[in-house]
Amino acid sequence: MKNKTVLSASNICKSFGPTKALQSFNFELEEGEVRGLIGENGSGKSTFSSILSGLLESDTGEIYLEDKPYKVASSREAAAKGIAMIVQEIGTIDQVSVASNLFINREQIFTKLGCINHQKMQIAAKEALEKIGADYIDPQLRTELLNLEERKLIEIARAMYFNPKILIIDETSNALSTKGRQVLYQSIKSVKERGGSVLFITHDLEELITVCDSVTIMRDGKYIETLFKEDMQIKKLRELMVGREIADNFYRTDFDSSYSDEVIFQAKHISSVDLNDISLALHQGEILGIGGLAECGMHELGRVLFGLDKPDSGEVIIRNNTQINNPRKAIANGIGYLSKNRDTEAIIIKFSVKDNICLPTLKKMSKYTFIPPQREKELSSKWSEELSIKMRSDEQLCNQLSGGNKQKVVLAKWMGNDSKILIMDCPTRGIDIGVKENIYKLMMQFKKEGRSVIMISEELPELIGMSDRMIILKDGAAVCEINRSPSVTEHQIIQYMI
Amino acid sequence: MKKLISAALVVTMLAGSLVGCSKSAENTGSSAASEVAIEATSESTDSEAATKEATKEAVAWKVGLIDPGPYNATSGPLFAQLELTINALNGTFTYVTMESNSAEATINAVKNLIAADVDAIILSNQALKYGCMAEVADLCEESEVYWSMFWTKIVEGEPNYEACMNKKYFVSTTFEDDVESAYFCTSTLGKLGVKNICEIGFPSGNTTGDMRDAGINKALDEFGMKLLAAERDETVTRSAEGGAIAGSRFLSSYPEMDGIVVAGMSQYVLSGLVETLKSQKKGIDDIQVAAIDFHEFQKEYLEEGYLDAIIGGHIEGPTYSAILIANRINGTSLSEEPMLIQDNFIKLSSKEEAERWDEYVAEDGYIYSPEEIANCLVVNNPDFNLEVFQKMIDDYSLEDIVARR
Amino acid sequence: MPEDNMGQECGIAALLDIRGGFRMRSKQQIKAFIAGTLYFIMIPAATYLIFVCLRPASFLNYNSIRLIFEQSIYVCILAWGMIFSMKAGDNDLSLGAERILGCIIGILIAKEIKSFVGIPIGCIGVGIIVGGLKAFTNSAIKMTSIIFRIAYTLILSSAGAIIAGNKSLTLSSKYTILGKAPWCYVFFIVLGITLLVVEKYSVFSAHCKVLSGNEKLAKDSGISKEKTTAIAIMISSAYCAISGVIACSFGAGTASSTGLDSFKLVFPAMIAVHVGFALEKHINIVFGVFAGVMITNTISTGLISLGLASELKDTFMGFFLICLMITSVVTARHSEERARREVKAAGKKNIVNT
Amino acid sequence: MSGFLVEKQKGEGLVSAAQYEKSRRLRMLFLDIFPFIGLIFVLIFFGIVTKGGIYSWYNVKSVFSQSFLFIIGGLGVSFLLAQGSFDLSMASVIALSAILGARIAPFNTALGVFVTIGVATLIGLLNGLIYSEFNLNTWIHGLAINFMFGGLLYTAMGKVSNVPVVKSLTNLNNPINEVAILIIVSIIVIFVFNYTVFGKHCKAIGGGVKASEQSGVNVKRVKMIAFVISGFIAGIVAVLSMIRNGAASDGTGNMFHFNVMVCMVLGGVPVTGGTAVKLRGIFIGAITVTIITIGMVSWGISARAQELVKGILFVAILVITTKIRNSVDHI
Repeated sequence: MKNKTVLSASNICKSFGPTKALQSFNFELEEGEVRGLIGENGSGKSTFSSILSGLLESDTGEIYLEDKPYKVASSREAAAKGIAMIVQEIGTIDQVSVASNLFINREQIFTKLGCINHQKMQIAAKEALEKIGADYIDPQLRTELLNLEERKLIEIARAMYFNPKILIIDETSNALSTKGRQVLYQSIKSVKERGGSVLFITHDLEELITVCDSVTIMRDGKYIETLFKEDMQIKKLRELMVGREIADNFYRTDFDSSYSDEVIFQAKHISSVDLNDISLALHQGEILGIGGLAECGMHELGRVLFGLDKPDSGEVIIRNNTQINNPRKAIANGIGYLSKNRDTEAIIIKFSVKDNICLPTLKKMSKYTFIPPQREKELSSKWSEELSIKMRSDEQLCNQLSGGNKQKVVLAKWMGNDSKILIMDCPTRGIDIGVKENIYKLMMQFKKEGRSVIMISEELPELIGMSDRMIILKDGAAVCEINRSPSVTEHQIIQYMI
Repeated sequence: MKKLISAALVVTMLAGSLVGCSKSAENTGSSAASEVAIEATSESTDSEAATKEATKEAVAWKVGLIDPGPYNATSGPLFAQLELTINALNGTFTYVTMESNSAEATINAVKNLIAADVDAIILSNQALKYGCMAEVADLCEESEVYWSMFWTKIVEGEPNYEACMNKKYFVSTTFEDDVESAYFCTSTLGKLGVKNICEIGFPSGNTTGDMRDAGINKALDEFGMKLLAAERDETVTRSAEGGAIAGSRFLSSYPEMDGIVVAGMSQYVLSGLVETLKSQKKGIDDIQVAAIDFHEFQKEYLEEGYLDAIIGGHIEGPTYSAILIANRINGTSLSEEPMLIQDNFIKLSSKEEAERWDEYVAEDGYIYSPEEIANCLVVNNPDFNLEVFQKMIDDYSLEDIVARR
Repeated sequence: MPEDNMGQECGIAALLDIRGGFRMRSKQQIKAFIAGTLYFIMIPAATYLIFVCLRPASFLNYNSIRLIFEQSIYVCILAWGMIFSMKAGDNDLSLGAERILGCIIGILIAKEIKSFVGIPIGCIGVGIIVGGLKAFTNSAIKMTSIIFRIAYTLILSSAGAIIAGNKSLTLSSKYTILGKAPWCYVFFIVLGITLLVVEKYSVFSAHCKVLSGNEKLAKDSGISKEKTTAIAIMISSAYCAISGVIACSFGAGTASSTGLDSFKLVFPAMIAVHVGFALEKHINIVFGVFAGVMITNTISTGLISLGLASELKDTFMGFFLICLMITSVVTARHSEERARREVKAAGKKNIVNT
Repeated sequence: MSGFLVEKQKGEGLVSAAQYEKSRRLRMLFLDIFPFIGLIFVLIFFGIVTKGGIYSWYNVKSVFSQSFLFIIGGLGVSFLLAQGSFDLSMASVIALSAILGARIAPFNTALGVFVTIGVATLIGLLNGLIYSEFNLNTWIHGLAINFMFGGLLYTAMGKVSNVPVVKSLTNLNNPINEVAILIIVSIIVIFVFNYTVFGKHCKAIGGGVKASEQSGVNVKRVKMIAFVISGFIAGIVAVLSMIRNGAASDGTGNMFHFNVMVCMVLGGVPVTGGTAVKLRGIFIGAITVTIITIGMVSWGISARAQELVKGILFVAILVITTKIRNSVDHI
């Protein structure tokens, strides 16, 4: 028998710049169903859920909630319409009481003559907390006195209080211990019993299978498949998740993962908040790929390698036994770093192309602290031609360039400083196909010149396609190391990732 | 609703007051245009008419002044009289504001006045206070502008004295006997049997302030009184609020205090001080107050007994300077040497005296009538000379003012 | 408007609730409550004690306490007004100039209509107009840089000087009732309770807290920053106006200020608010701010009585403010770090568990 | 002229890309040249209303002598401006150092000068430490420091209302020296600001702290040095004003920080820092302000209206430039 559909979304599109997060994505959710939503990094899960809960706005496509067109601007509206979401990051405020946290921007419910009746609010809060079986939390407490898990529970309570028709849970569980998880599953059950539906997003497949009735797999922002209870097996899910097709393959074709044995850069037993005991060695002329889930700690690793963050223990050492503990040292030793937040960290958006390219090299090109303008000019023109950056003049401000050209500017700036080692964090994020290709070409050229690259990427095909050696991280620990060979497939790797 | 109404009210008031002051600004050609000033000039206009035919050959000239800020009982009548004087002497005047209380600002003000091609500048005691008298002197000398000061004593042997006295364009400075004034206040308290006094005064080091302190000390010794504390912070002593705060600080930290001397700036602090005394139910007979510089409400205060004596009314100085300058410009200068003029205070210790002051000066807005002033120009009145002038200065007193009306 | 007068009976409700709520509170909270009260009492008391020790003769009497308190009233009211806008991250330095302008107009009106009513009319009127103006420009320009506040200060103070023209800004005692004993207390208490109610019971202040706590969250849950800041600005202007009324009645007059001098008026208030923030953990900010004001005033009175130059209070205040700000910054950093580690710790825990 | 630009902004929605690019260019151009336009406009305007009264050799001199200190002060903070911050503590730093210097000078002139500059630099260092370590809100922190040292002035002065400066210093008071100093300081600052690593790094910080750190800028140190420089030059300003005023008092340098700020805004220097900070803005701004003041005096405008006019100009220019800048940046 088929229940009636609560929510139906048809060809939703959403794109950030050149990257298409969702492409004509279709989705249906039935009453009383607990639906899992899985996919690789950047497959559009979170984008979709954010659209549902009003944090984002879709470019095209319609959504129908119980056959009524559904469009919201804020999570408040969404909740009013019966869609509540529990997000990854912390959604509570320290300085106020638990009760006020539960009813952010819903205080109006309890107002009499424009005054909030705190008694009423606290009673309601108590109810809300009892509902999810977290009544041991005192609604009068200041939230900063609670630990993280309890705060998460508050958010769950907030979401549950208004008996949502649809509850969206976005990778919440990995911030919860067993106890918290029980609460979570409990509330999922209760929603289900009430005839509501749940959209459950997670990377933890076991959990997924135990919790969900059915699961929808996404890939490249497209709907792939929906599996139901019986045929939900981890293996199958993984197969469906991976195998994203690439428009036309412009990765390197050779499979000789040859590089000199000379180790020029290494990290020893790095442990920090997000990393535990990672060691790696980079050889001359090697492209070392580092992969994993978005929050597996690889980005943090990149920062540590470049000396931006200090690890709690362990050290980063470059060839001549100098320790890298701040970016300046790293740069002085010929390391370059492409941050994944390009616009805020990798380039100065209000600077001209020239200034950006010259910035790291200034010290070198100055003689007696004087910087001859023509030298700057030479450098910037040399490299902007080398990388064929599209621009009117090198005086043009970077905020007018396309994402790809910005990335080229970043590369130009490190090549201008002739870096021996490049740490690339998501080098092709938000970049159009054309530029992607040149960047890959550049990486190869780099390799040929006997320089080395550390490529941190959330995209498996890229990793497999480009790197000589891959290190896969999971929850901050290196789980495996794979050498380049034709036989390597995404399926193998995903095993380790999830 | 109430707010709406009040808002509307304020808007109208705002507009009204703006229009008001802009108007007055027009008809005196300056911002310094109090009700008093307006009267004064309206007076002066017809007086000019009266004096005009007499003064065919009186040269037209322009005086530069520094904006004294909002009206107060000391500077208000002074500038009212000064504006009237200048008009009566067939002159005009222009004001500048000082951006801040500093030597830099004073010098810039003078420069700007010179830039506005004035023939003469009459300064208050800024130059003395900020120690830039020499610079001002040089400025005026090189750009051939006559200048005078009031409330400013320069003593032989001081650098200021050398800086000014040998200058061709320095006309005069007028000053008061401040030791005497402070002595008068303090001794009055002493006579009333006060033992422990607090002082509100100038920051130490200020020439005027030092003289007044000398006067106070003189009286202290004489009557065996004790000075408990002094508030000299100009950020406090230059506002009514400050007066209140100073007063309450005295009261709170010196229960034994039974007298207060306001050695200057009463025009600002006195009202605040009296308010505090009132609210503390003190001041009538348990705390005596004597003050230097006149205040708007001195009459009431004297009457109610919060104030026991006040000395001030030294508003004639710049007028004398103006007369000297005018005569110089008309080529009939009374003395080629720069003049150091000591002018008189007016002492009020009873309500009646205060009433007469208000009646004859504060309300009419002048101490010398335009005719009298016009007669101080030698071109109008050939038998006006230094002696007459000196007598005029020495005679200045409340009685003298009353008598001349 | 949150600070409407029907706050009154809510105010009583508030007090009741403080007691009522107090009964059913957990041990932890009773402790917190006591700690808070101690903070509130001790901090000013300690400062006062210092001076008592230094000059017992002058400080050991009820009168001096009362005098210090009366001086504190209008500063405190100003500070109270600034709480919300400072929470929303806007240090409004132009309030001093605004207050002066209000006083000037108020005094002129009072002299016009020969009644003390003119003062509140003037002050509040100016407060509303200028406040509205600020709120408007704020939402128009979308940047609350202090440089704009400085610009306001300049304009307001010069406008004050122009309007004052050469008129006298001294008030005769007829018009100064509002600064006197019964009235200033009435203002103090009414405004205090109103603010307490607004702070504790209004939707607006709840939103304000969310904004100051986590702007993204506020945005996601549909709280409009513009609206909230606008209200905050209006409140600060209103309170500034009242403090103006009391100030110019208290001192029987005012003086027009040039340039940036008026910052001196705002500074103590600002410090008080920072003190309030520092104590917020333990006690309602309304009381915290009052404690702050008492401290600064005790000290400036004390300096006089010790025969020190009273300008030294500026030195002290500046130093005090910097220390407060630095400590707040440092603590913020620590708590951030702690949170980050907690997150991961929780994450690791569940690996173990699953 | 500003009016029509605002119009342009209103029209944004409709214009096509090409037009848009054009209007963007136009705005950039405007931002670059409006200070000049302003200056010329002011010159002409006051020339007309005063019937050529302001065109005199004397005024040329007094424009120079009045804007002189502001220009030097402005150059001093220019490195902070580039970082998008400002030094609001100048006023009392100048006063304090001047007073201390003037008190010591009688014993040994050189030492006096040294102390003046030394004290200022030290306070600059303190500022720098606070700014780089805790980066508080620069404005509030500046004000707080200003209060801190402002409070010490009376104590520092002891029992006098102004400390006269020894002859050996006041003798140096002539325009030639001032011109010389101005030229020297300008050349040095302009060089450092435009052609050295330090200068570029300052601008980089103005553009974005994270990005500059990842490009190898030692953010903390650069921030620190910038404040030290501003302190140092505040010291120089203190010496100069001692020389030209013949005395140091608590009033010395009063409102200085503010006047510098006005100059900076009228000179079109952006509050946000970055490469858009052009030193010429400081020069033009200072001159414009002075001309406005002088012009209005000789025009005989109500004295206090002058402040208001300045204030309104200040706000208007601030708002317009900020708006235009945002519209240019957000593309």
